[in-house]
Amino acid sequence: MPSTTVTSAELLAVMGARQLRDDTTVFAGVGVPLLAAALAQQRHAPQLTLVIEGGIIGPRIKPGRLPISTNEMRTAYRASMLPGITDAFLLAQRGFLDYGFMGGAQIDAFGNINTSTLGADYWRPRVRLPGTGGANDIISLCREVIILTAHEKRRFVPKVDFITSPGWLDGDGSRRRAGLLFGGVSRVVTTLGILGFDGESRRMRIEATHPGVSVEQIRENTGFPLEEAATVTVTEPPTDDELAMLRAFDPDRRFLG
Amino acid sequence: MPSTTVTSAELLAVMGARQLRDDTTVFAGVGVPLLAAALAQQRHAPQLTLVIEGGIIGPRIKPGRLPISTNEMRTAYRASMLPGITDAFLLAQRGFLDYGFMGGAQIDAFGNINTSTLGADYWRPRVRLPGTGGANDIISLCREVIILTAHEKRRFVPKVDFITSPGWLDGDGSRRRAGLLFGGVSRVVTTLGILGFDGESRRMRIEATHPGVSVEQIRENTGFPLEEAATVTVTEPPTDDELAMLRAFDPDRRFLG
Amino acid sequence: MNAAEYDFIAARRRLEAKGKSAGEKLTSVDDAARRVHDGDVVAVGGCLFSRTPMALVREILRQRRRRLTLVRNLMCTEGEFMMVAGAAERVMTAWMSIGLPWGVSKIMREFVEGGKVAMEEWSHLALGLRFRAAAMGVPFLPTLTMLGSDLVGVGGMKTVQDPYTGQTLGAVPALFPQVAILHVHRADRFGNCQIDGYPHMDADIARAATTVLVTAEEIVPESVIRRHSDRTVIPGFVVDALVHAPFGSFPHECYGLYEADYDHFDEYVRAIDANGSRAVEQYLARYVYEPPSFADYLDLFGGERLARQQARARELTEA
Amino acid sequence: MNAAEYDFIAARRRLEAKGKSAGEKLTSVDDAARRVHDGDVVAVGGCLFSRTPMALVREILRQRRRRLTLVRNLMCTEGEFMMVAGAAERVMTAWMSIGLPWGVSKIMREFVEGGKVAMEEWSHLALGLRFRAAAMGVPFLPTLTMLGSDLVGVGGMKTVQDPYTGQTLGAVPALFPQVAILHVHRADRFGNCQIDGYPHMDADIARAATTVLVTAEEIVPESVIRRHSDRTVIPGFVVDALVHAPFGSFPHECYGLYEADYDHFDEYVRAIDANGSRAVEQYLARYVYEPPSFADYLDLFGGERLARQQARARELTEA
Repeated sequence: MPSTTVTSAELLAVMGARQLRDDTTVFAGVGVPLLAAALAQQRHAPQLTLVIEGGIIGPRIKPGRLPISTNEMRTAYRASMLPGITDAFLLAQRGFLDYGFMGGAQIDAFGNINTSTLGADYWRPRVRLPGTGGANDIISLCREVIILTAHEKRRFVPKVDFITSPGWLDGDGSRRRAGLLFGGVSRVVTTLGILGFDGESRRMRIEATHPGVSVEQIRENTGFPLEEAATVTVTEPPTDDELAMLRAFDPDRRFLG
Repeated sequence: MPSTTVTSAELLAVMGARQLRDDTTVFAGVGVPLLAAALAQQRHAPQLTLVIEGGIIGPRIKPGRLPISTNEMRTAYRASMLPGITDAFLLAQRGFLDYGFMGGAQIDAFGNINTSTLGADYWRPRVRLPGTGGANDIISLCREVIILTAHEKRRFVPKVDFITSPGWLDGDGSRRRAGLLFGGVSRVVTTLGILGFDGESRRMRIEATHPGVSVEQIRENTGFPLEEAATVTVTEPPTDDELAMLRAFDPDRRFLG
Repeated sequence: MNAAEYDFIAARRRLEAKGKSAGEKLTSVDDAARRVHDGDVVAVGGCLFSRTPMALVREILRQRRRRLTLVRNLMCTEGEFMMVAGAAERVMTAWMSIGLPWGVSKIMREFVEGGKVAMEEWSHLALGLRFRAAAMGVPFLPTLTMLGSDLVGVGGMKTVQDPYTGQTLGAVPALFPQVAILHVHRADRFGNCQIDGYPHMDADIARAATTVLVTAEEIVPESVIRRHSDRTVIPGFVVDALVHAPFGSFPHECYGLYEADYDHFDEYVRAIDANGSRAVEQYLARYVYEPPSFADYLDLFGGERLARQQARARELTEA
Repeated sequence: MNAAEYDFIAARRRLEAKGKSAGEKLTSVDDAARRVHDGDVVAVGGCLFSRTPMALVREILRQRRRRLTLVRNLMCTEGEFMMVAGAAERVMTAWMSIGLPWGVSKIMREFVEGGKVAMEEWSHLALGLRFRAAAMGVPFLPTLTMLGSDLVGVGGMKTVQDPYTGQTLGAVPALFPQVAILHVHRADRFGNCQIDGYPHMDADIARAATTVLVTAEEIVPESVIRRHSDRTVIPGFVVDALVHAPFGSFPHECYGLYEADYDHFDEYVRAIDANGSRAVEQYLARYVYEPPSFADYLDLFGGERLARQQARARELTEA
């Protein structure tokens, strides 16, 4: 396909990849986060180490055999170490994981995420979602968490029905007061722009827009009011280079749409 | 050598081996305890598993290459598993280790053992001994501990200078009150006989004498008063069978004297 | 949360009272499965569609167990089977479905939303620490995860104060299951087990449970285990019953040996999309209740399919 | 006990502030050892005379480090060297000497009884749990060991109440060393390390420390590590410096490669029996300060001796 048409997944992967620095480690979920991490590694962060919650360290992507789950041979392809699930998370608890890189479901103004239940009663939910998996642990234990998600009003709700994975909870010092001594959500990379959080109130705010997107468009697609950072920048569009590298990982367009 | 002359080490190994039942596990120290466990396994407990604190499970004895330490290839010879030190002890904490089998140094009337320091000041001891190694853990965590030791007055003291490895502490419920919820010292097999502990007071007492040894002799060689069990039996002398099997493990008589 | 789950003293007494033989463990899968009783908490080894002890799951279903609590860090089709068969009244997990391409489990939704099965959710690490605490023989482990989230209220996790720094941490309670069911790559007949690739949580689960049932792809001579003793992850004296079960995880995967059969998942999910849990009932009749032996079960997939999945595994691990 | 030892928050901040590169780690042994500073708490890998990082110990002595706290579960000759050289002011261990045939360490007795070195004794498991707590990033771990003994007062172990059962357990404090020095069987140039045989406590020690220095018998291509990724026990991003050091543990052993040189221990102890710590001073001059490189050091033993010890290792592990 011509690089001029960029899918939502491609946009998220490219913008996400740019967030990662070299000489770091990233705890990445399968799908777009893993593709974004792999792109960063190939493009500008050759000494980045990928860690996957299946207990997999330093895997490679085998084009055409993209991982479907966090626990399978495709995910462990040419890995450098397979410590096991519990010990992989314990590396994060110790402080060895710089970035947590995950997709979102229902997210609120403080970056709290719900992947458990919709409705008032947890034990008799209106909708039962799959659950946290490792999301709660990644957001609790990594030095910094970046969320990649499509920007839709139904996803960006004022308050999640259930806090599966704690962002900044109620803002201010509430996360630390809850005993979460480290980390937190630093950015939410969406299909419309890049959101961050105010240093004090920890409320979500607009930090950048993607080319051709206005802050109004972002607000219209968000279920709660959004402040703006002192300066709202415009992101550089994905380059042909970035798209070519990314697409080489997923020739069947399983995840890139 | 003719089986008629039996060394102290041989007597301890044979009498110790007889304490172990089949279908169990034993946490054994190197030297006489390990030889005793190996003898039990060959003679009457084929489904006994030896565990050594170096993190070694199910090793075999290579005649002429007896282990010198708990952490070397001789000790791991043909082992079935090498879980590591911490995890081997954790198996004991979980309850997988039936017997602890160890040598003694300075031992008192409640089966407390000192292998740390002689003298009043721990930090400036009159004599600094090597230390606990795993003895404290074995005596704290195994279901039942059996001590094998030469019977000398200087070893059997009324109160140890320093409790390195807790037996019954001050007797009665003191061990449990200290938080040691499981196990305890069940027997002290010596070169003169077999000692046990009163079910209530937990004071050491005479339960059996070796052939040709009198209870008086045992008392003369013990630094504190000893009660007698309701019935004091006389042990069966080591059989030619037992001695032959035992001596086959140690042709150079490194540990059998 | 049931207090028996973290009663480390009772759990230890059960082990103390138990034989720990270095002897023969080999038996049949139905004899092994008979050690599972109605109402048991059953911990399932592997993770999602990796090293699932399918031969044992199948036999537990055939023996019509009831009121089980199923515990697994990530639950897959085995959980759906247990729900539809009426074997499980409660599941404890961090996540349940098959995987991204197959969407949210409709079976989980039907049974949990309908109140027929209680789904107790813990974070992935917290569940791993519940097994590890039990494997270590302690009633809890301190942690920095799961705090502040609504999951705390679901499982009832408490906190503990560090006696050194005074800091408050999460205290994940131990979980001592009655039974562990595991599938491994190889074992000798005495139950010394070795696993290739990612270990998942199997080693902790084996130490946490009172009764340990294992199926193995291969039964090897004792000498093979002793020659590579540093690959052994479960000692024989921990294992109660061992069953030889090649492809014992199929259609789920076994690292290095066969890849999960995604096509089979496609068919399975298509049928559920069309007929809901009725489709699973039909699936159970065909794959669980009708084939008398596991070999008969494998015949339903056919040698060609099995060989294809083996080839796909080699492509990914013989790199 | 120094509060910095178990300050898990500060220890984590140190890791957060540190690069975690997947890149090149290979360097020289003297460059590696320069990362050790006077007054550091140094954790030593291996156990007793097994996989002792002798090449690094030797270099630390050559660089005349001072006021070190040496931590090792069972201490051997390396501890005696550090005491006599004046490098260590404190040792933390469960046991110190060479082994049964060589009796109680006269060097330990001289330096500890004389008050020149403080010997802080912990039980073997407690010390293992101090490393594991640190490796897990928590300030303590609950345990049932060491309670009731006089060792509690020596190290200052506190207790903790289980929030679920109310039971009081021992609380072993975490130990976060500044530096870990380890010797392993093989690593790729990025620091991904593999160990054969018994793992000792090296994996926990590597995660507990802020700076990790590793010597390896063999530096292998990355592909070797990735082909057997389930054998890797320390990930490259944890390692700060890697040194290629064949026989890097000699005269101590390395599983499967060479047996400890008991004859050398005999000579060494005979000399101490005759001349006390003077004998160790002479030993250090001959084996540590005079030979400029580790290769020169190995030449003092000679190829024949090294080959003999290799053969003895094969006899015990190629069974």
